[in-house]
Amino acid sequence: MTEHLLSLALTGSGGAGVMTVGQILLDAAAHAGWYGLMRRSLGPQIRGGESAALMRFGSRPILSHGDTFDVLFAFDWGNITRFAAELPLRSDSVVLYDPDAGEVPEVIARSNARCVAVPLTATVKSEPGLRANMIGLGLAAHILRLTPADLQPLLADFLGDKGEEALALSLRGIELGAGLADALPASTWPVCPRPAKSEKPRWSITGNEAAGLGAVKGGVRFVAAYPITPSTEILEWLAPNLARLGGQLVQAEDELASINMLVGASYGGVPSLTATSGPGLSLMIEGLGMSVGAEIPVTVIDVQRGGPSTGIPTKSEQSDFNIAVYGLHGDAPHIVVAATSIPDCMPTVQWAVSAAEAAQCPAIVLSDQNMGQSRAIIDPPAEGGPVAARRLAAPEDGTPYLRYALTNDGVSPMAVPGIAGGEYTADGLAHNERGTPSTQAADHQSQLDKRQRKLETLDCANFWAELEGDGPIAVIALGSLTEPAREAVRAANGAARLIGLRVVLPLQAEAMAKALAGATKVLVVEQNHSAQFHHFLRGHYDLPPVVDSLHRAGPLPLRPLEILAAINALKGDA
Amino acid sequence: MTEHLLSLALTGSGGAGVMTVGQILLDAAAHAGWYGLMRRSLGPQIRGGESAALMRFGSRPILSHGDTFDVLFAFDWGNITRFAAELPLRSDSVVLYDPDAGEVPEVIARSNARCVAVPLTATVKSEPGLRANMIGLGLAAHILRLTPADLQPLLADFLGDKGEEALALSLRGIELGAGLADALPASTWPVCPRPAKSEKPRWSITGNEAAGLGAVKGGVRFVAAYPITPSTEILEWLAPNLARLGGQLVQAEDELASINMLVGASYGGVPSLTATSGPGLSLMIEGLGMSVGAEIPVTVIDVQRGGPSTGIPTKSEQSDFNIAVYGLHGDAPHIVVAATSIPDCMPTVQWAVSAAEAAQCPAIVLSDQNMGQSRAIIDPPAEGGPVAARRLAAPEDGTPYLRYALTNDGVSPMAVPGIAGGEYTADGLAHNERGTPSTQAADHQSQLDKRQRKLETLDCANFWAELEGDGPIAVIALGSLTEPAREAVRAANGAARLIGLRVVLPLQAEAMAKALAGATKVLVVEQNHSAQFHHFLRGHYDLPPVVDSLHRAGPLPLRPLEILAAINALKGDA
Amino acid sequence: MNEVTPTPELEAFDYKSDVNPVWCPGCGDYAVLSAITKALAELRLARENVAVISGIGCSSRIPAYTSVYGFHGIHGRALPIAQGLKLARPDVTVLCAGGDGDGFSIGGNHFMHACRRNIDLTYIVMDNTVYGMTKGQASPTTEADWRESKLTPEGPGVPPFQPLDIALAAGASHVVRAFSGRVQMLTKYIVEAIQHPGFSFIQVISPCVTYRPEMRALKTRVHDGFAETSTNRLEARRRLLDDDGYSLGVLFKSVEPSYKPCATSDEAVADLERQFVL
Amino acid sequence: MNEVTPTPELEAFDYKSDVNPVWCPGCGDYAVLSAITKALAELRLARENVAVISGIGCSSRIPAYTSVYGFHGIHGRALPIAQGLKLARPDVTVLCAGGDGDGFSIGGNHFMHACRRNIDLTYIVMDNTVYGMTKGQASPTTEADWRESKLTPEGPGVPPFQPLDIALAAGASHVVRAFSGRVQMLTKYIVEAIQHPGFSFIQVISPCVTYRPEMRALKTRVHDGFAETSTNRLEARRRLLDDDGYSLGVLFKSVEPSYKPCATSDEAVADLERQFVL
Ligand SMILES: Cc1ncc(C[n+]2csc(CCOP(=O)(O)OP(=O)(O)O)c2C)c(N)n1
Ligand SMILES: Cc1ncc(C[n+]2csc(CCOP(=O)(O)OP(=O)(O)O)c2C)c(N)n1
Ligand code: SF4
Ligand code: SF4
Ligand SMILES: [Mg+2]
Ligand SMILES: [Mg+2]
Repeated sequence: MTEHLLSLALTGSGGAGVMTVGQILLDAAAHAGWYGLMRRSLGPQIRGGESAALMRFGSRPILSHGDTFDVLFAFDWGNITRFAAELPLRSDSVVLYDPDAGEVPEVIARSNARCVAVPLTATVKSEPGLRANMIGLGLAAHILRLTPADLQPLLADFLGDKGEEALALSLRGIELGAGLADALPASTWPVCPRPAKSEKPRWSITGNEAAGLGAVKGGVRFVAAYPITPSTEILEWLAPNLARLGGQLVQAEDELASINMLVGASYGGVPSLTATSGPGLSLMIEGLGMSVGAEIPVTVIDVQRGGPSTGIPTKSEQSDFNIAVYGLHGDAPHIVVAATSIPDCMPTVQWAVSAAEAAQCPAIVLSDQNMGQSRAIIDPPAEGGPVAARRLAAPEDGTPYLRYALTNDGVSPMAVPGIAGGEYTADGLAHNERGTPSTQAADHQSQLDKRQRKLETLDCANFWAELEGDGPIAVIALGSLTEPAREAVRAANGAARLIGLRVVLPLQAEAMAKALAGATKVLVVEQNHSAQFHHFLRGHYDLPPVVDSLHRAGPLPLRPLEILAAINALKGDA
Repeated sequence: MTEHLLSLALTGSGGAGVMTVGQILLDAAAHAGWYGLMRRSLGPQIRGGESAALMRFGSRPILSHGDTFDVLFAFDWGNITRFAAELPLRSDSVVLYDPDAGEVPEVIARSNARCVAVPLTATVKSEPGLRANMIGLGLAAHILRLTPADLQPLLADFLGDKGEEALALSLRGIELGAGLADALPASTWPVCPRPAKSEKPRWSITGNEAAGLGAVKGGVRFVAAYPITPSTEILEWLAPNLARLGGQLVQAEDELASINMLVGASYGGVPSLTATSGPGLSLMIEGLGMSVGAEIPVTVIDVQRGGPSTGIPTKSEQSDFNIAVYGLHGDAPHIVVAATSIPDCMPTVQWAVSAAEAAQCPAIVLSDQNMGQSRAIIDPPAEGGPVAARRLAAPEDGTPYLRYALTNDGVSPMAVPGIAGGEYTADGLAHNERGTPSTQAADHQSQLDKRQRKLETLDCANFWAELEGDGPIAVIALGSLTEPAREAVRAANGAARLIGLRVVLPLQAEAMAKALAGATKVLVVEQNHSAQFHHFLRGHYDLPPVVDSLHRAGPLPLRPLEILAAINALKGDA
Repeated sequence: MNEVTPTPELEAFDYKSDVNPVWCPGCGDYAVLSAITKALAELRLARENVAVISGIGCSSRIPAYTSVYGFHGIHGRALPIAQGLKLARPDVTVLCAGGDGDGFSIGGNHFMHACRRNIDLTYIVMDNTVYGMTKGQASPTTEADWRESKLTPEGPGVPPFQPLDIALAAGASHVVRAFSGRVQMLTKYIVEAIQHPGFSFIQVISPCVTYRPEMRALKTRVHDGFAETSTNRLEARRRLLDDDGYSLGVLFKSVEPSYKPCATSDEAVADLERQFVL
Repeated sequence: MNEVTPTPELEAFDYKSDVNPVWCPGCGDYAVLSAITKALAELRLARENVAVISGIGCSSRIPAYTSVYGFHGIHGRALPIAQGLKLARPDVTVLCAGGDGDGFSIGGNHFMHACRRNIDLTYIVMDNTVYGMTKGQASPTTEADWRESKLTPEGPGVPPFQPLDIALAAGASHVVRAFSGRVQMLTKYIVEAIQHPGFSFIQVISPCVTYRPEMRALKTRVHDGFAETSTNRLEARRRLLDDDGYSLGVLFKSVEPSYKPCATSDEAVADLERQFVL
């Protein structure tokens, strides 16, 4: 990718504080006019342990990680082998390292990147009270042409009530770090002109925070939840923020309880949502099925992590696609959407909530660790809804209320407690229009038809996918791979087009056909081992004759250049 | 279908005892040399309530229900509208009814079948102590040319310790019933020559019993279970029979407990199994995922019922296909097989258990209410395995034992408690060969590859499908629809071939390609609303260009003539 | 219970729906249905402001037989549904009902945690010491040596679950045992339970005439052992030590803090966005 | 516990694996690991005949740190796995271990039913009154007003779960409270628990130094309140009425019938087929 961007990886073992450095750097860069992105990669320890802040900056919005890092700044080499695969370098990358932390290890050295020693430990020891991370911050800031003056205003916030002295020591560290940078030849640094400051306000937000914001924008006022990595931050954001809106979050005893509490609250008329990850979603399957059968809207955000089973809780993957789409027993039509980027988590969750409300069924939102726990500097995203509000019943005297009335668009107006004349019993048993259990084929069939119909008539407008370009090779990317795929499509210079699918279910046959018109080949891009999305597309869509699949299990993200290579390989194909 | 068979439906409301009549008739017919099949259709009441015994007899093995009933014998008309759709009649069918129970209702009369009044109530009243069902039995037996002498030996068994007088009264009733039959013109009865008596012993068995037998044949000695309709009879058969083999069944507090108890027992080296239905399977999803990740074999039989959610517990459907195939979170390769008929439940479960043991992963067996709760007279089925036993580890001194060793065929020899030197910790977290948790991409990838590989190398030989014929239209039928599809294929006179798919996962690419060689069109046959199997086949197999789908939600079974009609329609297609 | 909307014209009968129960003739649950409708009539609750939530089982069929709002949920999850509803809609009077299998076997965890949360709702368990709906297996309250189920031919082999004891240990604030054969008494208990501001638990011994026909005889075994009510949890637990399982009455009642979600205010969504602005 | 295979040469150290714990420095769980390995050494159990089963959480990581058979299962399901193993393999000594969230929140139902079944295994809960692994949320044993979790900024608002009380009410036959800071004592309790023929439950107060740093101070609060052991369940429950939550000791112990599956015999599969022959 030729665009003018800068990528930087900071690594260090527990206590080195690289996450703080990354965080301050991102903020400072943002104030200076940069867009940016920061992903965390953590070791298995509960506290401390090795970690990496994987960052990318640019003068235009940055929504995807690049291919390689321009700069790797290793505070030390603790357990670097665990990370090395996540730190691709080029021969013209720069590796900054502390000679006191040992030689550059083979896993890094073999990239042939230029290795530059910076005397971090020596500098720490040069004056009492200094901390390596502040020195590192001053040094790292230089890469972005940021000065101690850019960092200073942010320090107070980060140090909290640690006092004047701590602040002074930190500033001193930063200055010393900046000095170390100045001492290196200018050729050490990638070219990196400072962007113009933004006029419009920008946001600093994680995918998980954006998802929480989308929830309340969609009208969610009830959340029941059980914590699970990497989704917990959605819940932790929602708890106090829901309270500010007069809503509430209850911590449930498990996911069985949380999904069923949602159903109860939503039956009461209050839009309800929870967030979880694979293992939790597994436990919610039966409750989601009830939400389909009894037609009670609920929204579940699945921030995907490595699977199967407990898998890799702290690392990203897109392998819950199958369970989200096909996981419910019986014929159970529902909504599945995939957020395409960190900021997109907001409109996508918002849309999902209102789509669930409109269609009176569950919506599952697929996010992943890679989006959820990464922070980006963004322009405030556009809203993602609402599709429509929940259609409430206005029962009339004399005519008995039919909760599951067979309507043209499949949506049966719903009564909620408090509406006189609307008293009915919601049921997950097959039932007739009134809701009374029925084992008759005709009742079963007509209700199945109706539940299918309301999804077929759901208007997904332009929200169904991110489209770009019109080349003959259609790159169909899933969720968070949309932005890397966009970079690849742009780099393919007209050979490809992008379809970043947001609405997985209901199927978008017409829109897809239109988006594929003229395409002769397809490349399906997804982050899992068994090409789940690819098989889904084959099974449900009419695709051009040549279909290739680019898929890999997590945690190594599929990168733009890999996608571009696959596009080029397809181009070469007869 | 032109073959010489006889189909009979007995209906009556609670207390009429039609199930007993059906049961005795099936037994008597079997002793007389008939093969036969009896399905029950019950009303929603917990006890009593209307019911129908849906029977079919033939001189060759009968494994599928036909298209229509030759004879409907209505003991009364209680709630007949609830059943009418399940009782297709022809204009040359015969309806026997009791005039004292009221006129023939419109839902029945509109078939234009010949309606013949038989004075059931009047006969009951003719002598003290008579019961209608015994009179009905005597009458119904006549349809099969069975005499009171054929019935008598079975009566004692059914009456149990009700005493001499009851027996005498029953016999008297049967004789009066036979007399009623004799009084009708011979033209009332379908042509039905008595078959020759069988020389080899035959079995009377339900699909659920056959499944239980298959389990113990597969080596299962531990079952943990939670009752759920329509699978409970498997468990009820297993409880005493496992005890006879030195095995055991434990009733768990719920399905979460039962699946996890299986994993514990199987970790201990004892082949383990449970039976459930859709809602229970939903709750087992997380445990099944662990069984994939930690590589502990377990088998789950899903006797499918109407879905979604609680659905129709007492009626059949094949709508758990998706959850069985795709329901686990993460990339979770496992085994899914579908039994093709009542007797096939035995070898299929047996095979599944041993395939799970061989591949150290979960196997899900798809059965359905239609097979599980129906009784058939069959030739003892051939065995279905074993594929191979579980490969146990023989750790050597000095070399550390690698539980998840990367082997060529993907199967890592497994240690179980008691094997010295094999001590390891099973884990659902991503792990290295030894089993130690790892977040590294390379470990994750190699273990995912390995788990996929062991399924790819699993030898399914001829067990993968039931094949018949070589016509240009390939009818791919799912599970219990194999036998109706076979009837249709035979009736299509060379236009079609049958592929009754037994092994759904792992995929059978080669075998399927061979079975499809020369076929130009495909008809996919399944009993659910959203054509789940059809989409699966499209997504995972290269099918001929023309693919048609014949699917319908339960409870009305897809019948041979419907399948034949779909074959003919495809034949007509350009 | 919340504010009473007076609807003087409704009789118990008006709280019954026209749906025919699937229950066997003689099933104890008919009487429970009666008592619920009588209690609602006595409290003059508007039908639209009451919801009955259940799980799956014979007993769990009860919502559809009332004319108030109802939810026939999934097996074992009645309490989470009921709690979600009550938290989201504190203005609605919420009753939760089901069986001993639903509540103490598959639903046992929710039972404990609902007792702890003490949310204002009334939980009625129709305890027939069996799984009726699935045709007669042992439930947690079944005797260890009951041999009538094919699933456990030698008996379940586990001592019966003690619902009142667990409820008290888990923190329930209103704990009652009743008998479906005494409808008046049951009605009174349901009224009191609805009025109690917190989680009320009523174990109703309700015979399954089909799979536990011997339960018909219980009408002579039940007695007013809990005629007096403790307001002290420890004292109530002491009294349980001498219980034969057939003492009827309000064993314990105490007004205790109920789970309340975070304090709420009334900002707009736009206010929340500010935290993200650089 | 089953037959003891004498393996005189093993020390506690030999029951530790070479896997590095992910635990924070100072975590109470290190001491529990020590105590388990010491107990195994004291009992001279052959490594291949012992299995440690857990769920998910910091504490649940413990199996891999031992050198016996282990199973790091899924969250909340340690007890079903352990019970399945023990039923299928009565010859194996089964220990089950995990956290307060794993055991009392998501796993609460299995806890109650395992107590009832009284299968011969030892269940050690490392109670740190918090969810450590997910970075500090309230667990069932957390105080109602603990405000350190963002998930429940006003505190969980629910009175703490009482593990010993529930264990007794549910029928556990050997009930202990210990403190990770007293390794000797804990070792002794684990030895006794393994020797007890039935379900033994040990609540180990085990500080989470990261999310509940104030727990470090508990070493001065714990006391020998349960120094004497009741063999009478009612008496034990009475004693719990005065418990401050920090009494240590074997509160209750009684040899009671353990769940046994159906009586078994030794027929061949072919014998079973006869029932189907016409
Ligand atoms: C997840 C799940 N597992 C099992 C069942 C089957 N099932 C339906 S009702 C029931 C037990 C009912 O017993 P109880 O709650 O005591 O109610 P009763 O019928 O005795 O009133 C069971 C096991 C189910 N519907 N869902
Ligand atoms: C089904 C499921 N839900 C949630 C989680 C996330 N999770 C992992 S450990 C844990 C709680 C751990 O608390 P506890 O059992 O007390 O153990 P501790 O870490 O405190 O030792 C949770 C909620 C999970 N792994 N699986
Ligand atoms: S089976 Fe028992 S509980 Fe169910 S309706 Fe009949 S009598 Fe009542
Ligand atoms: S977070 Fe707490 S419980 Fe977990 S390892 Fe650290 S100190 Fe121990
Ligand atoms: Mg019951
Ligand atoms: Mg804990």
